Amino acid sequence: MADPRAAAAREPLLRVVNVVKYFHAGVAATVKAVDGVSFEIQPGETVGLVGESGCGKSTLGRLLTQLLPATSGQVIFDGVDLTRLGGEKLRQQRKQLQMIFQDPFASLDPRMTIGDIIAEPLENFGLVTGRQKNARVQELLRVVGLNPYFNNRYPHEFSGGQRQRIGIARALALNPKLIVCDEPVSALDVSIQAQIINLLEDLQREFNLTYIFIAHDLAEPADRVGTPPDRTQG
Amino acid sequence: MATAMPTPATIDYAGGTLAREQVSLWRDGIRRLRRNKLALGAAIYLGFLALVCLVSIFWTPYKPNVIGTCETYQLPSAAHPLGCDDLGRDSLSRLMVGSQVSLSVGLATAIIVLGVGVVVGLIAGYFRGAADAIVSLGINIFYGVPPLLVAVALYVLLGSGLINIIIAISATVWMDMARLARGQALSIREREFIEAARAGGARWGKILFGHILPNALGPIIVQATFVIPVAILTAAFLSFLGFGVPPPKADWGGMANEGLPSLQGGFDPYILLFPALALSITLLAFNFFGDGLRDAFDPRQKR
Amino acid sequence: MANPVLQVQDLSTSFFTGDGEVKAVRNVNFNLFNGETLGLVGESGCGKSVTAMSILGLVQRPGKIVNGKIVFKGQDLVRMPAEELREIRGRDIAMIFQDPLSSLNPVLRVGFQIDEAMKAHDKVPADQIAQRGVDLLKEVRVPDAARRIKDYPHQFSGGMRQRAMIAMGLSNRPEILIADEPTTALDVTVQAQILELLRDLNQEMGTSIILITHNLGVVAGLCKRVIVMYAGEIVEEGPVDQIFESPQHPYTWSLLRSIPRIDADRRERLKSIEGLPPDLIALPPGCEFSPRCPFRIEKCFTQDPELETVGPAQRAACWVTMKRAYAEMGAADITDTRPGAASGIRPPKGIEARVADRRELNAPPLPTPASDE
Amino acid sequence: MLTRGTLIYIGQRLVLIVFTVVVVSFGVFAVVHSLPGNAFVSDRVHGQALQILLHEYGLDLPIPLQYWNWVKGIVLHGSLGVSLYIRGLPITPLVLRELSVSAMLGGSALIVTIGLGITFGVLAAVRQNSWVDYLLTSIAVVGYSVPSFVIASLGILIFGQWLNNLTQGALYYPEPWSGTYGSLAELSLPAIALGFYTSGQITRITRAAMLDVIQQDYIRTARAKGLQNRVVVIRHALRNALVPVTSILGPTVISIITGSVVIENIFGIPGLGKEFVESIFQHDYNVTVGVFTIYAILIGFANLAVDLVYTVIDPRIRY
Repeated sequence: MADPRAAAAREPLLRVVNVVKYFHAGVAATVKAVDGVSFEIQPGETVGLVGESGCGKSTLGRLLTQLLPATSGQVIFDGVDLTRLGGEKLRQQRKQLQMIFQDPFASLDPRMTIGDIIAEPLENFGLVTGRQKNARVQELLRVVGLNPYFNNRYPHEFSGGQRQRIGIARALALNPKLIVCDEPVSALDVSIQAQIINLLEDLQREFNLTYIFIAHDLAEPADRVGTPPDRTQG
Repeated sequence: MATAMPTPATIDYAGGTLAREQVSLWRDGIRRLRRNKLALGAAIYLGFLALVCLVSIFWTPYKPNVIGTCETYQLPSAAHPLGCDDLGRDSLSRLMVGSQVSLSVGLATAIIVLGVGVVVGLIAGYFRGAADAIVSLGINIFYGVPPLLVAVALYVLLGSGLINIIIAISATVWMDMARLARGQALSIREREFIEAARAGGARWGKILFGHILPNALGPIIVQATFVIPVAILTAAFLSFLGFGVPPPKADWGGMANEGLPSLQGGFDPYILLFPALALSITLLAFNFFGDGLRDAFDPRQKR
Repeated sequence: MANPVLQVQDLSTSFFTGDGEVKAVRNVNFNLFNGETLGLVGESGCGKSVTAMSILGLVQRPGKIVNGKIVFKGQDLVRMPAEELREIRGRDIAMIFQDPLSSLNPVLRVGFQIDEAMKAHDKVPADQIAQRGVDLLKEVRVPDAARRIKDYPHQFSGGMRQRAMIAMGLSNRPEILIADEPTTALDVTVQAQILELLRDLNQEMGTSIILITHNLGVVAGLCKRVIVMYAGEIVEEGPVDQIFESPQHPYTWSLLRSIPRIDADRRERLKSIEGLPPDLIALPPGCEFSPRCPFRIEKCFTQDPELETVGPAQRAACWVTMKRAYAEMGAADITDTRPGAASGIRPPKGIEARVADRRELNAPPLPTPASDE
Repeated sequence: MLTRGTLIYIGQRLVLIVFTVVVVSFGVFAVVHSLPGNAFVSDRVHGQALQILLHEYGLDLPIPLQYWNWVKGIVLHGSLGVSLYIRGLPITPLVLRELSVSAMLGGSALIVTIGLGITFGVLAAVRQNSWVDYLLTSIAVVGYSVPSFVIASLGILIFGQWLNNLTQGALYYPEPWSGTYGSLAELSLPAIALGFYTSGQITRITRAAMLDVIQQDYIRTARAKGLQNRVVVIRHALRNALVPVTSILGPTVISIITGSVVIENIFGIPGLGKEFVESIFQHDYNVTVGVFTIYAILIGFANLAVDLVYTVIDPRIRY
């Protein structure tokens, strides 16, 4: 890992090398959820991970963000191998690496206002205080197309599509480089899906984001699919 | 950090207004609780009982522990509305004082169990592994013996006295709370918003007490309201068997115990009846209130 | 298309909740013809499932059919005694549900649940029930049926469970099969298999099928005729080809546009229907779609349009209709007949879809299409 | 259906039961033997004579060693030791006889509890929000609110005094227990007083579980198949509702054991519970430990039985 900054602009933002995840089921059985996946992502790119449900792609998304520890393999993000980090160092890396979750109903803490939800990552890293927080939250709400004065409302007051926008705002709060989108629209009605996909596309242009897009809709192998988001949806 | 983020021009506020305008979950629950007449009645009774308890500390119609205040086995009369017991003490006064024991045992046990059970359970459920193994083993061992017997053994070991009774009872009822908190932590930790919090860089203390506890609070509070009657009941059982607060201090279970021989011997049944009634109504009130609370805050209740 | 096997007339079903009367289905009329596959399409909460439940008399409290007739073989199912209706359920009209995992009883064996459907009615002789159970599982292409029939539902995969549900539904050779989102909970590849199975069964057995779905793409593969529902009402109905080729209600048009297409130019934005369906307790006056409609005119806010014939066997409930919208707003006619082709069509400049809501209606109305003087 | 997995599970549970019994018995052993005062205090034995007595019963040894001797006695001779109150009386036959009395009472109470509880729960759920529901749920709340000694006392008052002439003593008997085990007159009142408390809880759980199950999709499927309502309720709904009900059978057993301590004392039934209280008052600690140990074993096996019942009711549960 000799000075990754020196490498050319073609240095991938994320390099996944032979990542393996086994789950233990029962006494002797193991389930190979992810078995030796490798791929690379360049900055600004969108990569789709496509496969049927149960093929381990959601697990893979959690391995990339290190929400689950990998059994073996490397996840090299911006030149740093995340699988070797733990505790505080890994936590610091999360600033750059965010995630949008599949279920807009389950991924927002029902006991928190959406302002607190969106500001939580900022507060975890001590990046905002008091009035600053409010301003930043309102800005983020505006960015994802929600009324900025909704910041004191609770998640259950919003529709599925609106909730997913809140999840996106939370992921954007830390100005990350890479966002892993875990089936961000599969829980939404077809008519709403397009709204969210379009928003994600706009944000990508706006903030130079890199996306990993996890989807189940195209029956393609889950290796390396350079599929844009609007193609992975159906 | 407040770098200017230009708003994408094409997006108007999506969905415009809220999907549904709604009061918060808590206020909604309180509204439902208010509509529950039984729970409301129970709450009023409990308030009255608390008042009686407070008054009895300073004033009772007769001295509750003085023998020979009136005739033994005197039936209810104007001077002694609830009659007198086998030692000629005024039953009403003793009944009033007896509320102190029941209420303090119930509340103190609930508080101890809340503190110990919730923390132990949350930690076991969130960290799993060794912490969980130890806590679960402890829970299983305590579930392996009848609680009343444990309380008796502890009572005998610690000696009589209100505090010792509370400790003995707490030791026998903490497991339900710990198991509930553990189960809540186990299931809530798998919910996506916990993953989202971790992805957002939250530390474990924040996840445990900032996310998991608030979401588990509903069932925990409901469980706590059920700890109170169970504790009162256990205390009454202990007293009834002769392991209560030391005489002459009055408590309902002990009073019922004193009344049993007179009942079986064919004497004044009121000696037993009134403390039994007071105990039953109080337990009923706590249970109705607890049931009402659970119904009101049950997330599956939709209205 | 001779005679209707089922006639739904003026059906209205409401749910009486603490907040008010939720008018889930309002004045729905349609016929199901012998051997037909009919699609019932709409967003979640548009009343399509409640319509199906009403047909079988399965609407539970606080829901209630408040008006209408459902005529099956000359009898009105709405007014039929409960016991007679029970006899019809599962024997003459069967239903399969969205989530095959939660729709099968987890503690009973799959075979038992299939057999039970036959035992409840006298259509299949008792001594043939066991054998027919196995045959049915084979018919819906569950491999190793004789062994799998003894399994419990949790031992089946999602697709297999739905096949078992279908076998259960078909066990008494019903005349009508109502399939409520039969593929929504399944993976795409499995979806296709299930749809194919339904199509074959329809052709082989002549069972009439009502297919309920929120996905117009699913309808295209299976149905000849489609009914589009919005906010509890039918907004458009007609032959599938025609609806796909020239949808007349703006809602249908919007639905079609929002189907993503694999062959579409990727640089093109997906079309979405902005806004949310209306609150069924407090419906907007006039056309229920008007708050979200890009082509609305002032009349739409005050008067509710009726279904009117807009083409051969095609009817739509709209004051504007797409034909007029295009003609008067200068848009080209729709020519591409492939499913989802309509998504390529943009509304004329100046009437780009905007979000609106009842609460915003006090504000000056949106720029309405110039016309309609 | 004893699969290999189930046998392994049973094995694990047996190990856990043994572990629990050892921990519990040692804990209680240590507690009671370190109590101030000992079994011979009431006999006013002091000084030299007391030392001799203590030595004779091995009570002068360190507690772990005493415990070890006690365990050896069980393993080698099946002996729980001797009574310190009636000096030298072997405990084992005594507590076994008392266990059979308690088991009879507890078993009858269990039948009362489960029978009443499930019937009431199902009826209340099926008639949700009707007067039947309100009546049955109210009875249930009364059931788990009113202490069993109150119910028992009321029973004595009503059947033993007010109605005694009318019922000719049926449902009530004057103390002491006659020893004719299983006589309906002797058993019914204590069993009802004992079972009523837990039946309230079972009613509540059954009702809640039924209401929950009735909402499930598979109930809709069952109705859509055209099954008769009775079949839907019993075969499809109750069968599933029994899963959560089973989960409180363990606590129910414990609750009945606890209650029996009180009930046996009121009715003068010579069971384990009465023995336990007497042994405490008499400082007869070997008996106290023995009763605890038997209860721990009993509860361990009751919980194991409940877990095995699960696999019968719910095929998804496999060990």
